[in-house]
Amino acid sequence: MTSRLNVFEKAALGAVALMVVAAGFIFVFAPQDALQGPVQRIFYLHVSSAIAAYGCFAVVLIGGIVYLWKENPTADRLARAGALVGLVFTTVTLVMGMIWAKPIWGTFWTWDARLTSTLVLWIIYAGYLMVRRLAEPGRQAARFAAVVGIFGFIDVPVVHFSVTWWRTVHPGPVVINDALPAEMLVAFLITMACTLFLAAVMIAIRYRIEVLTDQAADRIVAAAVAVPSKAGSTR
Amino acid sequence: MRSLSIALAVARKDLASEWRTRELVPALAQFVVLALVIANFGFQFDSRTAPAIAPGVLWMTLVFAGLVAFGRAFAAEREQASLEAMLLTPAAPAAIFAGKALAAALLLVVCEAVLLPALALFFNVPLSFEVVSAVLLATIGMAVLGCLFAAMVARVRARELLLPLLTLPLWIPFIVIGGQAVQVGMGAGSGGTSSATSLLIDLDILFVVLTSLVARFVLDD
Amino acid sequence: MRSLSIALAVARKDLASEWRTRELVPALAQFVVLALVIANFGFQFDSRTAPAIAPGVLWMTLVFAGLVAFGRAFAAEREQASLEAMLLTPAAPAAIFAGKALAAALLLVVCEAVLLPALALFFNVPLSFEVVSAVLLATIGMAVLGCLFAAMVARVRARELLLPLLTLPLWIPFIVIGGQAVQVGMGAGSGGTSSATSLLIDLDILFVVLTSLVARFVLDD
Amino acid sequence: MSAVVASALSQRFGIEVALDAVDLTVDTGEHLAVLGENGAGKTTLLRIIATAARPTSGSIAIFGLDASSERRRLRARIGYVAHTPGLYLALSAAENLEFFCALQGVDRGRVAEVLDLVGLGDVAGRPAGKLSRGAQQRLAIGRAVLHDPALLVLDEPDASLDSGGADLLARVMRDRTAVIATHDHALANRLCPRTMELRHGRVAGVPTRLRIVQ
Amino acid sequence: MSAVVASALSQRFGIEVALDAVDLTVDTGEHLAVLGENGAGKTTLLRIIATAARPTSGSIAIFGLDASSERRRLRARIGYVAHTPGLYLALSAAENLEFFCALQGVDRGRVAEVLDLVGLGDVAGRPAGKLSRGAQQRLAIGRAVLHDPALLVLDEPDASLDSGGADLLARVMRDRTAVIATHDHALANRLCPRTMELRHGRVAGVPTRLRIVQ
Ligand code: HEM
Ligand SMILES: Nc1ncnc2c1ncn2[C@@H]1O[C@H](COP(=O)(O)OP(=O)(O)OP(=O)(O)O)[C@@H](O)[C@H]1O
Ligand SMILES: Nc1ncnc2c1ncn2[C@@H]1O[C@H](COP(=O)(O)OP(=O)(O)OP(=O)(O)O)[C@@H](O)[C@H]1O
Ligand SMILES: [Mg+2]
Ligand SMILES: [Mg+2]
Repeated sequence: MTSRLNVFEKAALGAVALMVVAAGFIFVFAPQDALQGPVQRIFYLHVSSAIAAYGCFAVVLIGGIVYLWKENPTADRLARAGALVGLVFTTVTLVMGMIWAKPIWGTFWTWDARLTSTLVLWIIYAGYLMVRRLAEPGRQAARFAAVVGIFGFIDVPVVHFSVTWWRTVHPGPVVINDALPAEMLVAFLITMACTLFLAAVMIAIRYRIEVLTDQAADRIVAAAVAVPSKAGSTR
Repeated sequence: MRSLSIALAVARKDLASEWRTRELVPALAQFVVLALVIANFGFQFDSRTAPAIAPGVLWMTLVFAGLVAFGRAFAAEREQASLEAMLLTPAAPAAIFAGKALAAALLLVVCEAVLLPALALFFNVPLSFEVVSAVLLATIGMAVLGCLFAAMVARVRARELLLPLLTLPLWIPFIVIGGQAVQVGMGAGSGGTSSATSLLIDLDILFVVLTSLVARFVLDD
Repeated sequence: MRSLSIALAVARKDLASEWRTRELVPALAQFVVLALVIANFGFQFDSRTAPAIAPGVLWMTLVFAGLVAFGRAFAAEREQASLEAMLLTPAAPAAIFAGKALAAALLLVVCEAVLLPALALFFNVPLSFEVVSAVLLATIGMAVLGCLFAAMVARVRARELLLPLLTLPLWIPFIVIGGQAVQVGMGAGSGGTSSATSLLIDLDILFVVLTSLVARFVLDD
Repeated sequence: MSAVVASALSQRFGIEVALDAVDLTVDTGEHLAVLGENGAGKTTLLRIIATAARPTSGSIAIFGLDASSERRRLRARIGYVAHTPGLYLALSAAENLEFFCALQGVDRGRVAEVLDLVGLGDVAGRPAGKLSRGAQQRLAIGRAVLHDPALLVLDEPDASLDSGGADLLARVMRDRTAVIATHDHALANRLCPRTMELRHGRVAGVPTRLRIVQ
Repeated sequence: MSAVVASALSQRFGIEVALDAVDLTVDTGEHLAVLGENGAGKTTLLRIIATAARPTSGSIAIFGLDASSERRRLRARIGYVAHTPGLYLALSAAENLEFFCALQGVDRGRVAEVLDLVGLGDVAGRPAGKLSRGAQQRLAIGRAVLHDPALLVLDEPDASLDSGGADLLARVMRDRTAVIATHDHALANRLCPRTMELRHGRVAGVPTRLRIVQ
């Protein structure tokens, strides 16, 4: 039965299983936060998906640079996949953060440097996908998108360091500063590992979809070309 | 050398075309004044809130005027399909790009030359050297970025909407830092402007270098 | 009857052209959110000043989005010289004009459908029936005026700049009255909104009638 | 009744005189070719006949109606093809025609018919912006005959048309009055029994007004 | 040495195949006319030769240089006239050429010479937007020969040119390699010893690749 699954399906199943494991750590293993109560459990996925998004956008950056340099369509497809998946994870971070913000800060949104820069990050990569769609498919779309991806990545360090560069409502680094209790740290690291794996699998699947789409276009063309030529040969 | 003379020729051509129409400078000026008028009606405005509101009005006006100016930078080209003719010469795309950015930046400076005094007059805020230099420094970076994306969207569909979408996020650093400098210069906010100024210069250098590296991918294909 | 069906055909054609790009609504939404982000950076903004600043941001954004939308309304036409082909039919210019204004107004309403909730969310101001109705009423008048001048400037040079020039002065009544209504609706300012609302309705009627009377002079020559 | 009666048409652009006291009569059903060098004033004359421009001075009547006061009624009876096709590039060929059906008050059923007539049946669904230059020209010609006009005004309609173009033009001009501008004398002679040459804004071979006055 | 050597050029737009495995050799100094129906792929082929577009697949070398990697060097040696003149309408005819002198690195003295060559000496100071369609076409041709290119790529250059147009084209093509697309067979035969016909993106009369494989 498993033999009928291809490698992508197996990986997807594995990723889902791992996320279930992570959920176990988040909701069972990790201790309840004394001050914030259960809502603090948002933390694990909130931060993990932010880091996964950074990773995806790094793929977009590197894919873009490689494409501009070598004109390698693989690099471009990877970048395409990375942007979409990264946007999904940015959305998760934003939504989780807003859900968290309502009980803690009493509002869904405030113009804090971290929040604003994350919102801008979302907009930049939504713009990236839009350029892809509006530009002439192929070389032009790939080049324009690569340029947007290179400039857009500037916002990633801004998001990350925003809490140290500006005075923010949003909490500063806790993981790096060893401010987490050991059990929370373990739960966080496991969630992060699982999320990163999930992101990698999503990129791989998306990449596969891009390959198949490109091939399908080729095949349609081949069919369209073959028919009149055969007709011609009987002439 | 050759690149420089090409850039100058492109800028001269753009400015000459604009000059022929004769409507640009007065129109930009009136655009700015009208934006101030709208701001005046839209905001609850008095001498106490002026220093808090004036910088915001300054930057919002500049941003929207900039979008119009940079959108126009490639408008004549795309409408007449002359962009292609220009690119089908041995001239370096980066040089062509620099020329267009230069012309657009000059237009924006003209816009600022109207906006700043008008702002000082209408909102009764002081106009210091810091304010002017912050605005001019921000203009450089905004111009190269704006032109880069204007060149890009000139060749895709739905361009009027895509331009702000791509440009505004990357203008934000200039607006934030320039805005701080202006607020301080106008007597609101706190902190020195010298750090803001040097940060603006750093940003300008970063974006000019990055843009000149990628310009050829946007203009040549 | 015939005029109505022509107006609808024109509006449908415009919206279909827009729809082909498939990205119009998301692009508008992002534009609006970006404008809010920029406003936030430009203004010294906190919970105390929010009700004073939010209406101004609302109107500045709406005005600039409107200028973009109305500029676009005749963009496809002028770039492809198809305006003339459309005018060289027996269709009444006023009907053609109404169709284009309708399409542009719908786009602006889409824009508002994003802007108002976003404003309420990001700036934490209440969103009452008065605010929404004031904005929608202002849209009608702004749309007919915006399209009238967009049609005019589509046929002259330097149109991107001329459009704001002609349009903004006549939009001012809507901005002033609508602004008042919104400020009251958001809890700042004083006075009732009902008088503002009826004034907006009067203005709408005035400008719709005036515009339909002069449309043929602008579109036909 | 004559289809077009123009007298002393002049058109000035600033100090440039593009058309100088041109008199012209075209009978109903007649085909007239306007020839002339580049800049002779052909486009200027045709735009006036198509009611797309007004002459600086002079008068013109089409089907007995004054062209400057009865523009709207006349436009239902005139089809015009300009130098540029003037299409909606994002809309498909069929959608372009459907839109003009609505403007002309013509039934949409006519679209398929016209697409076949101009040979675009195969690419009816393709965006006009992706058609080749010649296909765009065919579409513009199709639009001009959509409402079955009695008078066709064609400004270099042969531009970019392939070898089937002459037949297409003959087909659309049949049973209609037509004024066409072209540089192709062979085509002009084939399509039009009568030709007329403009030279520097004047009808060649006709004495200028100045000389008449003298 | 051959001026243009292209092999198996294909161009796709989405699933539309505009050019299908076209092989082409043009000798130095040769004049080649590309004929074909509307939509046959002439413009697509010429744009690739002019380095204005890249083929989806296939390779092309011009003067022995690879057209995709040596574009910039090649562009100094190619002159291209497209379907649309692509002029700066606010600038005068002379200013248009002067600007392209700067881009090409050519001395400005050449402008007057070229304006005379294309017969625009009289209207050199008039804004390009106010020239007649034929005059704009002449200006575009002038721009294409400004830098004395060794290869001319002309896409329907006869569009809107008057009867003096054929001579003008013969003049600018003399001593150069030239590839021109046109629908005017008489003109093609007059200007070009060799013609080639495209049909649905393939060279007419040459077996398709598929058949060769079979
Ligand atoms: C819409 C609202 C929010 C957004 C957009 C947001 C965004 C982010 C992002 C992007 C990160 C990753 C930073 C990095 O490591 O580079 C992060 C981390 C974090 N967020 Fe939020 N957040 C939001 C709301 C909140 C709220 C309400 C809280 C709780 C009070 C919170 C607590 C944290 C914590 C504790 C971290 C981990 C910091 C670290 O150790 O690095 N966030 N947030
Ligand atoms: N950008 C594009 N997108 C999709 N299809 C295109 C595009 N450009 C051209 N085509 C298609 O490619 C084919 C060849 O077009 P091309 O313009 O090369 O023809 P052509 O021989 O120059 O015709 P004409 O004589 O009408 O100018 C046509 O079917 C056309 O519809
Ligand atoms: N808008 C304008 N402003 C100024 N001069 C113009 C304008 N339009 C045309 N002209 C001038 O009027 C004259 C006649 O132009 P017209 O376009 O009618 O010529 P044409 O016979 O159609 O030429 P072609 O064969 O090149 O199309 C030309 O000298 C031209 O420069
Ligand atoms: Mg003409
Ligand atoms: Mg062609």
